[in-house]
Amino acid sequence: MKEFETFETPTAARVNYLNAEYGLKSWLLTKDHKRIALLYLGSISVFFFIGGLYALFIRLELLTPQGDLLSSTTYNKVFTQHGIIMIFFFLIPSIPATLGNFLVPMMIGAKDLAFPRINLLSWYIYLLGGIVTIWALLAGGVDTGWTFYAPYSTTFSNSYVVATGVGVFISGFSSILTGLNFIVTIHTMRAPGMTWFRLPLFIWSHYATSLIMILGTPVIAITILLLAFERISHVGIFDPANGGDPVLFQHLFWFYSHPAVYIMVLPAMGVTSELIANFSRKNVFGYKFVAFSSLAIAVFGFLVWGHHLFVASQSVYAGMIFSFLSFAVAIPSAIKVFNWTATLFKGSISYDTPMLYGLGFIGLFTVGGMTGLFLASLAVDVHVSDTYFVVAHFHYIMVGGTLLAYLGGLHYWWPKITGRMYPEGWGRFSALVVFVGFNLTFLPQFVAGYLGMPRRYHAYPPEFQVFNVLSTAGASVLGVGLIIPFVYLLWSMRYGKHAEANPWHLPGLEWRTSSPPPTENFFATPVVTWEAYEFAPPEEMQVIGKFREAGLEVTDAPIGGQP
Amino acid sequence: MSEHIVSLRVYVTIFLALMAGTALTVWAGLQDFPGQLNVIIAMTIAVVKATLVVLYFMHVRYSSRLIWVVFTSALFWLAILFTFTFSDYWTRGWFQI
Amino acid sequence: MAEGLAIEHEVSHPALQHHFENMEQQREAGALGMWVFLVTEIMFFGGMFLAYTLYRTQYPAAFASASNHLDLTLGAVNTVVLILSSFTMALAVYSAQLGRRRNQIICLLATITLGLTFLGIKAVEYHDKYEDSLIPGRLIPGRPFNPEVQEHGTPYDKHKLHLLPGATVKNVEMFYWIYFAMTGMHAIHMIIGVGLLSVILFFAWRGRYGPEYHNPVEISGLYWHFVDIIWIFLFPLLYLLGRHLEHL
Amino acid sequence: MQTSWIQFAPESASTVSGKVDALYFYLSGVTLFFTLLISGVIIFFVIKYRRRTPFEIPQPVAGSHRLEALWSVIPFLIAMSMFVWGAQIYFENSRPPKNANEIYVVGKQWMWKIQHSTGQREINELHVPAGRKIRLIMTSEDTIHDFFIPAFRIKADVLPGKYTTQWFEATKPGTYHLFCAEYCGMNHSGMIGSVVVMQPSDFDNWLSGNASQQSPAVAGQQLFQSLGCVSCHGANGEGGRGPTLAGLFGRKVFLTNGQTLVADEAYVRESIENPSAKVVNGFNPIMPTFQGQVTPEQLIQIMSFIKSLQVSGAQTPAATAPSPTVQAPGAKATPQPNRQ
Ligand code: HEA
Ligand code: HEA
Ligand code: HEC
Ligand code: CUA
Ligand SMILES: [Cu+2]
Repeated sequence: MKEFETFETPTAARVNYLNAEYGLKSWLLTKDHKRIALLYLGSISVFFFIGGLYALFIRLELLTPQGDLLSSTTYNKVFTQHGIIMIFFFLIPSIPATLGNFLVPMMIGAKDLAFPRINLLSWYIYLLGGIVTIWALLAGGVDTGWTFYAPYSTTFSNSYVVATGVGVFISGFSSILTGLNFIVTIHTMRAPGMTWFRLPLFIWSHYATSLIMILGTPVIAITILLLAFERISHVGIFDPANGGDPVLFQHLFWFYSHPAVYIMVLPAMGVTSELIANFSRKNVFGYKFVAFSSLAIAVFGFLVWGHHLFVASQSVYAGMIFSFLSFAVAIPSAIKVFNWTATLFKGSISYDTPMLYGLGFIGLFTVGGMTGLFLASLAVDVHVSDTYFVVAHFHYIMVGGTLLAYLGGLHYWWPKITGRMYPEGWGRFSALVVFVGFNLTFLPQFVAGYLGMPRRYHAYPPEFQVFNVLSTAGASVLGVGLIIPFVYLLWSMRYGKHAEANPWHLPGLEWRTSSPPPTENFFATPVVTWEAYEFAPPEEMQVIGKFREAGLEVTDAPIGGQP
Repeated sequence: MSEHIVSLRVYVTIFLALMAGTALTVWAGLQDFPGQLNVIIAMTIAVVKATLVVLYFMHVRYSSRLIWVVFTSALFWLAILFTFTFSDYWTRGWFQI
Repeated sequence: MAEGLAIEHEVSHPALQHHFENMEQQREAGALGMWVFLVTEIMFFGGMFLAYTLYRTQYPAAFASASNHLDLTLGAVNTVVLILSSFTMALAVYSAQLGRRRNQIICLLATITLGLTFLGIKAVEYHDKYEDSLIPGRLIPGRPFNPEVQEHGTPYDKHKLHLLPGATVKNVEMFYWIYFAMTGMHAIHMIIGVGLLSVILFFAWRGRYGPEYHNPVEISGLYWHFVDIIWIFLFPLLYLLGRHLEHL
Repeated sequence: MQTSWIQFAPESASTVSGKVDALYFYLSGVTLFFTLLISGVIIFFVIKYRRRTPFEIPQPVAGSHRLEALWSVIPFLIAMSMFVWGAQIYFENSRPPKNANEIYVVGKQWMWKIQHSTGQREINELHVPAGRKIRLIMTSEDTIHDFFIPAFRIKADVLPGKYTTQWFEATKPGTYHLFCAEYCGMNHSGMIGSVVVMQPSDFDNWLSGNASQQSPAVAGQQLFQSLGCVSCHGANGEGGRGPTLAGLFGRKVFLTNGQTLVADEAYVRESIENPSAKVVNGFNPIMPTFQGQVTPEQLIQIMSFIKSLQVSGAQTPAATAPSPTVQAPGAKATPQPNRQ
């Protein structure tokens, strides 16, 4: 090649997936993975705002040591619902169901996912689960913590545990179906020439994520079902009164929920690989190591769940095994971080918004991951377990890591998805605000946690107030930083500058079709003859005219548009 | 299409083997074997029966390697679930063995 | 537009969906999809098998006592019924592969009938447990778990629970909880399977499946065999283990 | 407890807290190092290799197995150092010292009920002497709680239906926080209290000043009478129709099914609530179950009474050792109606 071959629709017939059909029905009955991705994007954003609203109440309540804003019952419901919505209805589906859904077929050169109807079904299942959960929240809410520990949830809680459980149970199936679809698609639908080692790393990480989805999610499904029945029938297998062991619930719960944290972070790592490589125009350093580390995380991630049970009366020996394996599973993450850093070496690094988010991810994930090591270290976890140290750890990974990568990915593929550019200046500004606000919110919580402030506390001793004031202040900044992109992204859908087919001038398959792509993704089945992240040599890249010859619309603007 | 068609003879043989297995397991269940042997016998027969179904009725014997990998991965993960959970219970003194 | 272009579709089968390149790809995707789904099913039941194993090891006497109260004959008959249905299912796929429509319909009908027989027998068993107040907890209004316990030495009464030494009623209740969870979940899968096969039957009757295209029959068959396999494990675990202690 | 906001660790008031802090600061150091290293390198690269002209394409850089090995092995070794260090402290602490004073803790929504072996009861307060080893034996009446003393760097879940333990040796007199660190419902954040560490002499004064209460062992003795345990186990646990209970804790017990175990809180609790589950070799399973008749607190008292029993010289070893001379009419010999 040496200049990007494209598989675009001829300019004359510019029908894309957005204007191919009109009307509500054409959306609600669509089998196009791109439209389903947008359906997910819309619904997930709604849940994110609900979850964010709860976060707002948490932070307001914790501004003062006394529990004065909300009653303790309300507060317990608020953090529970914050956790449940954010985890099950926002973060788990976030990247896979939106960006993954949109891009997996495009990146491998397929027309759609293997089972388009199942894909649509998964969205309806997600919606049903969400509606049941929202109904439970409106009817009176749930106060068990997102972890649903027995016997509190089965016997002592007076809230809508069963309804919420059913909602989470249902939504689990949407996750299973998404994973199933990805695995089959990646195995059977790759375009000619798209070998495994030519796949973008985004695909590798989604493949690994899908493995976890199909192997782990069924276990949480049955666990929550047993829990619900236990609550209904007033006896069961987690109930000490019958000789049951409440810790068995914790084992089953974390068998899924620890791997689930990798469901949340692996896709974000995939996005980061794309961002780092493409915005420094470099092949990813150690491609195979990064690819296989995703699989390693997926497999070894299943061996460490007991690190959530260090103080839960698990045996000392099991604790040591799980601690050891938790340290071991950190190594593939370390490999990724170092390879991303090395990818920047001698690159041509742009400062576009997606790249800022990508770099932010690396930094914050490092902090979040390294503090995970504190928790994996037995003696320290005994002290900090169930304190704000844990809260800070997981927000660093889930918000600082995944949420940032999600935003980065959204900006990066926004031109492809909508055919419009977002305003670059606002983008960079809000990325900065988010970064600062985020650190201000959660850095103090590490200190508060080590000083002993327990989590899930509605009121707390006054000596912890300093940290909470900082945290609340940070959360406000963070909230503003998140509302800005929400506003300008919506704005750009209508008023943004039209995007070219390949606004960033990148080699990936998704950039070799029009923006927005046609329903069939490519005008013809692409034949892949290049490696992943294979950029054209500089001489050819500089000849803008060649792009024009290739049928691309090329403006004379510098890459990435202008602020 | 590169599809293997299992012969009728094989199906009938497997069916008869499954029936024999069922009879055997009922008989063995009523005998008083020493120690945990009853459990071991029952589970061995069940595993053999299940394997026959998987290999022949479900055609795994004639399927691609990918199907093998997919199926064994399920067993592998099940093994993870069991081994690691029991590693806790064992060392917590639940089972005195 | 560059050179690496269109790979033309073969003369395509009417059942070929637009996003697949050819029938082979479609078949492969379908089979792989079902297998991946069965993996999730294995993990789903795995959680319950784990709970069973854990508590059986912990409370062997109670589990044996409770298990002995189940009806071995009905359980064994059901095992035979289900294996037979798996056999007819295999034959249904076989007939589809050979394009024998009549045989295919007969086999599917037999499979569905056997499936329903299984569910019927299961219902009888459930009813017996209801009669003996063995439904755990307060699930059934007016019939909480409250079995009559048989005294040592009194004449055998099949409606009473006979506790082996070391067994407590509480732990027996745990067994029944697991029993209903596992068999209930299995029965739900059977019901889904019967529904699935009815749809297949309808299309088979319409003559949709032949040597060229029988993906759906094959896939539903995989599901049906899987449900059979679960029962192959449930039967000895729930009905047989500890049965020999009864004679002591 | 004075706090300024530059403080990074809570007060260090037990023998383990210094060790945990040392590990914590090591971990913090490593974290700081890697965070600064990575962000430093990133910032350096981002500035040095910033895009200068819109269409420049850098040369691809080949991967390096040597580098990959380097940045897998070094983090692995560092991680192992963290593992070994943390596991070592944990493992040491998991084995309670033999000579510890025992204090009983019962958690319930939303309070801590504490009883000393001398009988003093406290609610949401725990008085302990400095310099003496204390072992907490904990259970819950309802859901799961968690007994957390930040200044001692210890915490353990408190579960219904079983006993968990943890131990500490306080070093510094003072008043420290006690938190419930497992979410337990409405007033979880109110399930707090304080731990008062006193000089041993002050503590002894405090104890005698509050000595009016009945010790758990005495209360246990009364329960032993009133529940009728005496009829089989004898007034002082010397045995009879049931085995001797004196010196039971820590003793090896032989069961009819051929297993052996060492008697601990969990076993004794099971023996009382579900006696026929584990039958002592040489005895009939005649002991009735007391499940539902004794509260977790009373169980603790009975245990404390059993612990207080002295082993008298003339013990019948037959009661606990499998002896072929004793004709053991075990469970298997009991005639049962046959079903077929
Ligand atoms: C996306 C989510 C996510 C991710 C990816 C992780 C990743 C990790 N987590 Fe985290 N965790 C959570 C989400 C997540 N966690 C949540 C939600 C909870 C609380 C649940 C609850 O109770 O509500 C939790 C709780 C939690 C606990 C239990 C704490 C407690 O309750 O007592 C532990 C204990 O071991 C732990 C450990 C780890 C480890 C070792 C990793 C590792 O995978 C991290 C690996 C990454 C790195 C190590 C950084 C990169 C490496 C380098 C920069 C090189 C240098 C490396 C070395 C020197 C080794 N986590
Ligand atoms: C994906 C996961 C995710 C995300 C994104 C977040 C985001 C945030 N979380 Fe969350 N959190 C969890 C997962 C997550 N959290 C989990 C699992 C728990 C544990 C629950 C449990 O213990 O059971 C938890 C618990 C938790 C606690 C501890 C509560 C306690 O233990 O008592 C706190 C306290 O500060 C907190 C704060 C925040 C903040 C400030 C954000 C911010 O990042 C949020 C920022 C987002 C916004 C601010 C959205 C913008 C919207 C608005 C500002 C609202 C305006 C609305 C309209 C205009 C309609 N979270
Ligand atoms: C009817 C007689 C009887 C009564 C009443 C009785 N026990 Fe027992 N107990 C036994 C017998 C017999 C055994 C040995 C067989 C067994 O383990 O079940 C036993 C065993 C025990 C053991 C285990 C001892 C060991 O050596 O392992 C403990 C502990 C115990 N009993 C405590 C109690 C307590 C406490 C009470 C009262 C609340 C009580 N028992 C009432 C007869 C009785
Ligand atoms: Cu008790 Cu929280
Ligand atoms: Cu984890």
